[in-house]
Amino acid sequence: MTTIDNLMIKVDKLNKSFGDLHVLKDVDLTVKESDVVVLIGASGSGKSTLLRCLNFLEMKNSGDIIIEGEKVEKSTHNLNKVRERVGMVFQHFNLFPHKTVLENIIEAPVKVKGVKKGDAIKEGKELLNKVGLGDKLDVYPSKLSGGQKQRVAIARALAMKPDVMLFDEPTSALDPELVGEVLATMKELAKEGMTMVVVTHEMGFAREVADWVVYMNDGRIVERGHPNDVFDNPKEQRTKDFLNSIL
Amino acid sequence: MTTIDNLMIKVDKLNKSFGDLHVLKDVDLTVKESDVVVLIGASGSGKSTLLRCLNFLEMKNSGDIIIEGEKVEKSTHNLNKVRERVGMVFQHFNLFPHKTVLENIIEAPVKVKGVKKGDAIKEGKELLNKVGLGDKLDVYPSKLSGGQKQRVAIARALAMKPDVMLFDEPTSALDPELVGEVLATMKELAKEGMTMVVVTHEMGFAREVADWVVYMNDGRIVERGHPNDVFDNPKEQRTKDFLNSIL
Amino acid sequence: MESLTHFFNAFIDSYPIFLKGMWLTLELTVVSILFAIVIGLVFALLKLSNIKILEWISNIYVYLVRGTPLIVQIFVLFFGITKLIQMDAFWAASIALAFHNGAYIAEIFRGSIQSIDRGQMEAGRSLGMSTSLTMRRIVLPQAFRRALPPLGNQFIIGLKDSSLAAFISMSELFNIATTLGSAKFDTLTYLLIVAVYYLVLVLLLTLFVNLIERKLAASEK
Amino acid sequence: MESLTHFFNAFIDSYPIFLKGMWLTLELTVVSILFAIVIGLVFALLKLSNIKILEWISNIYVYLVRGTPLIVQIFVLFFGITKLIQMDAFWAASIALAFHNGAYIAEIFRGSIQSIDRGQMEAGRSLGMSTSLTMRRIVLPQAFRRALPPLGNQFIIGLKDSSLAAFISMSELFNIATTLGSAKFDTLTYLLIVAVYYLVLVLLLTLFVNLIERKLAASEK
Amino acid sequence: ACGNSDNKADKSSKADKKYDLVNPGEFTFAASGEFKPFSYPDPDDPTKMTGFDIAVGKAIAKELGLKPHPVKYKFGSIIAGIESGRFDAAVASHTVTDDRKKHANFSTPYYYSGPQIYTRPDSGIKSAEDLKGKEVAVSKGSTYASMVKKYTNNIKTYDSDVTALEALSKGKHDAVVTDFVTGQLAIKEGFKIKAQDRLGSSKQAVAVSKKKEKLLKDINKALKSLRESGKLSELSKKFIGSDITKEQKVDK
Ligand SMILES: Nc1ncnc2c1ncn2[C@@H]1O[C@H](COP(=O)(O)OP(=O)(O)OP(=O)(O)O)[C@@H](O)[C@H]1O
Ligand SMILES: Nc1ncnc2c1ncn2[C@@H]1O[C@H](COP(=O)(O)OP(=O)(O)OP(=O)(O)O)[C@@H](O)[C@H]1O
Ligand SMILES: [Mg+2]
Ligand SMILES: [Mg+2]
Repeated sequence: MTTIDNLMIKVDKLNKSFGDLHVLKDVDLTVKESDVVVLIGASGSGKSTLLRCLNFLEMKNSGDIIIEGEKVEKSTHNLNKVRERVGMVFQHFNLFPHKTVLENIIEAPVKVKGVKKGDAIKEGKELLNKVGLGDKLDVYPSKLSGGQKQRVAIARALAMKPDVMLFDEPTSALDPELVGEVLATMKELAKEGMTMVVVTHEMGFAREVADWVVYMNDGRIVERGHPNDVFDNPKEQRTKDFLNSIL
Repeated sequence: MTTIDNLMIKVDKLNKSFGDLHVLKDVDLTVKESDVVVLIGASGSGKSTLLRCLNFLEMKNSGDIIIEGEKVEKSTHNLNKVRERVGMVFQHFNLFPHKTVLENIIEAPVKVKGVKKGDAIKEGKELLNKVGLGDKLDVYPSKLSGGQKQRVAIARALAMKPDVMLFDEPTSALDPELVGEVLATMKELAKEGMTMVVVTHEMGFAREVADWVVYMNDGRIVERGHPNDVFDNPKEQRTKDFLNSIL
Repeated sequence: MESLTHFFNAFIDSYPIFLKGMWLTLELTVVSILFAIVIGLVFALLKLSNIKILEWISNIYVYLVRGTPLIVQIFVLFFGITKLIQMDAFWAASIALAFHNGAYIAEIFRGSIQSIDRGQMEAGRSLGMSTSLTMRRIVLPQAFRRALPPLGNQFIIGLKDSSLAAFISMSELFNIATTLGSAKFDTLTYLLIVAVYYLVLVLLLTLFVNLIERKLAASEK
Repeated sequence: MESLTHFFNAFIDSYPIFLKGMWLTLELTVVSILFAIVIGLVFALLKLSNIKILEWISNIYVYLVRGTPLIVQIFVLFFGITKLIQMDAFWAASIALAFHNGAYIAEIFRGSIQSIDRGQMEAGRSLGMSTSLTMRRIVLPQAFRRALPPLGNQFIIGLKDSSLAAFISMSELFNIATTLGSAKFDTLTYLLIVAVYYLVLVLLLTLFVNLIERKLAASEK
Repeated sequence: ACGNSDNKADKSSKADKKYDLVNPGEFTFAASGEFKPFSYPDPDDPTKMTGFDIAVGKAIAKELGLKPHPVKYKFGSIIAGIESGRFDAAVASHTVTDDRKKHANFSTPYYYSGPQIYTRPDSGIKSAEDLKGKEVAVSKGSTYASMVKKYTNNIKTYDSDVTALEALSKGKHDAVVTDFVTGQLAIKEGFKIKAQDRLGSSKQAVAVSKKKEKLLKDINKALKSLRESGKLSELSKKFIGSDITKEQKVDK
């Protein structure tokens, strides 16, 4: 399914517990360069936790996480550096409310990467144009619609030039009429060859864009495959039940 | 449509404003004894305000409200006495959280009507049996499900032996699986001949139980009639549009 | 080490005297807080009365109390009121503390009454209960429970503030500390001793308030 | 009527002295509150550090300060600590007030930092920012704005509490009132005069805080 | 602006009637309780006061045939308290001054003393002249403030002389002016301070409300008999260690 040299992320027997609660159980996952992987599963099945482990916002209990060929460990790596390469977009946007749209975008490049402010502004403007918000530079987030906020959040993550992007239900806090604009931005990104891991309930998006669909249940990966295979011919009964419940 | 002697409520050219906002506009309404009137209409059309005026929780600006033949005015009537005859059930139950279920029920009969505590308890227990909660006497509201709470609220209103009951979206704060039990209680009540004015979006209930359906739009009563007439052959375009939007 | 022995000896020698002072401190605190609760409730209801003039009275009271230092209030009451009405220091101090804490408690009650869902008042009224009956039977009991944590906090503040009664010659804890201190020409030791008394009292009060809160919470759920 | 004339005459005669006292009151207040903000921030961060021993230090500090009356703290600092370090009354009073207010401000900051959505910290970290950079650039600026109303309140309390510096001989407003009062055998009049000064200062401070709040609110939306 | 109401008079005894007492049958007198050894809290019961002033007040009460009732009150406001009728008299080490005479009557002196300059041992201040521009602490409402004002404007005020002396010993201020008896006692108790020049002598007397002339007369009678019986000297020796009840020459 993959050749070793264009591996972006490899997860091996990953386990994660919160106290007594065993949330991720021997999870294996492989993401190649330019892959779009969609993660589906019931609430509480561990999708967010998996994404957060990939971004080291949560620390695994055991197993390996290999990013671009490097086995990343807390003891040997500066995790801040790793996070620079792994962008994340959250369900609730998490824009910085005390900064304008442009300030949101240039904050990390300037403060973390040391990009010159002028350069960061130039790149920031380009990114905002790309997500269709070139006219909102100096506006505060509170003035934006949910869909606009999420597009700014995507631009903010892109400003760090990450190699992978993680999306945790990026459209599920949005009013239905605003979902489309965010999905369009994400499709665009996929087309440009960005490697993406996306947790979403938007099955249309998954069918159209995903290279792989991964179904999680109770902390385990139960089924994985091409979207049409998983959606139309699920092998596992649990997958069938889940798909019936949401479609 | 009504003979004068069994009139329960008559509303005549009722107007109500909140500041500049004209919420009820020349509303006329007639409710006979044992009628079940269902009030429908879009959000903000003034349904709740109309009910609250009938119970004098809001004071009309002009027009007449005639309850059981008496024209009720703030200046000439003790409104507390009038409210004893007009029970009300709220969307959010509004049970008294610091009192047990039984205490909720006997509070008003004992403190307002001066019923002996022993008698009030006896009647309270009967009412709770009737709404199917005879085993919850000494439980605090926080331990009840939404459906149980609403049934207690109905029993509480009934404990004052009102002549009319007003219901303001009694099921719209409930999880779908709990709606049935409350509607069943209300149907029971209708069958026993209670006069009822009900704001609800439960069209099944309206069809089955209502004697009259009244459609409100923007503070006016636009259409009224028997449920089958209104639902299947609405005369007004606005009624049609509204029914399409919710069915 | 030596000074530690000195501290403990002084502590043990002085404890009968300090216990008397503690008793007075507690009397002052309890009396003034009880009055303050009544005062606070009255002014909270005035403020919520929807009658302009009563709201104003309440606002002015709160502003006067919150706008001047407690020590000024105590002195004014002691030197002022007692000029007209013969009143001993205990009552001057208690009343000053009561009016002071009352203003803060009024704000606590106002907040907690306003935090009770409007639906509670409406439910009561829809059953034919009068506004005042609903207030008494439905709203206030709930508001009171909600006010308990900040009230407990205010109680602790009241306990500590009672130390200012020392300056109008009440022999409560702090006064005992300074007078013993100057009698023995060793103020620091007695200040540290009295600090221990206050810390213990505050700790006990905190535990007590927590206990009541837990009891109330348990009784309801 | 007569006594009103008396009050106004006394007010006018004494204003140059009171203005000096007011200046000292303001100096004490501003210096102590500035220090208190720094102290409060440090202890709030200690408390939130997730390092047990630092949390403990912060808890003990807050408990000691909240568990003893301010006047005891002032006296202890004046007669005690400053035995080792030579410190004049101004600094003893300022530092006592700073540590006292600092404990309350620490709780204000702790609350406001915790009230900032966790997602803010996560968003910063997911961009490769370190915890401390995210704290400094993202969380604290928001927490600070949210802390402003209670900080303003604490500022007013600090202003009033500075009156207790009178007892360690600082010639601030309250000391001037009692000194003049006993020199002129008319304590009440001068207490009422000083009450007016405090009321005006508190009023001005309240308006000032409201102004800043409104400015900040406007700049963001 | 006001005075004490007379509404208690009808219930009181004959003696009360002629004195118009605050509390019937009692000689209510004020003292600061913050001025060791003249008045300070009784170590056994700090809610009560003891000291020379208190003992003298009690002895006067006995001579008058009344029950003694000492009241602790802020020194700075005692004269005002007498004027407004809170107590019948003050036995509180009040130095007789013209200013105070405007607000209260004074008895014959019951002791003689005088203010003295106290400094830390290493101080260069010796005499009143040396106080120029220095920071001097005194107790609130005392006569010392106006005395020191001639030399310096930098005056700090405390509620208690002892507190002022303690602050001095701990490095605060340049000097304290207080009664030499109090100062000497503080030195004996171990305060690291040194006595410098005396600032003259003063007479201390009982202050009585201007409305109570009969009472003043009888207090003077009582003091006379206490003086003559040697009781006053005896109390002085007991509380102060020497007899300060007789007028003495002071080396200015
Ligand atoms: N910080 C935490 N502490 C304790 N338990 C947690 C924590 N985060 C998540 N959990 C628990 O771990 C389990 C998996 O949560 P997770 O958020 O990964 O699920 P999910 O698949 O993303 O669900 P959803 O679709 O609701 O977002 C849940 O039972 C959740 O309650
Ligand atoms: N107390 C009030 N003060 C001001 N405006 C009010 C008040 N109560 C209701 N309104 C306004 O009156 C209008 C009618 O409100 P009402 O609650 O009666 O509508 P409704 O038909 O019950 O709507 P919904 O289905 O949302 O409950 C709305 O615009 C509402 O905002
Ligand atoms: Mg999730
Ligand atoms: Mg409504």
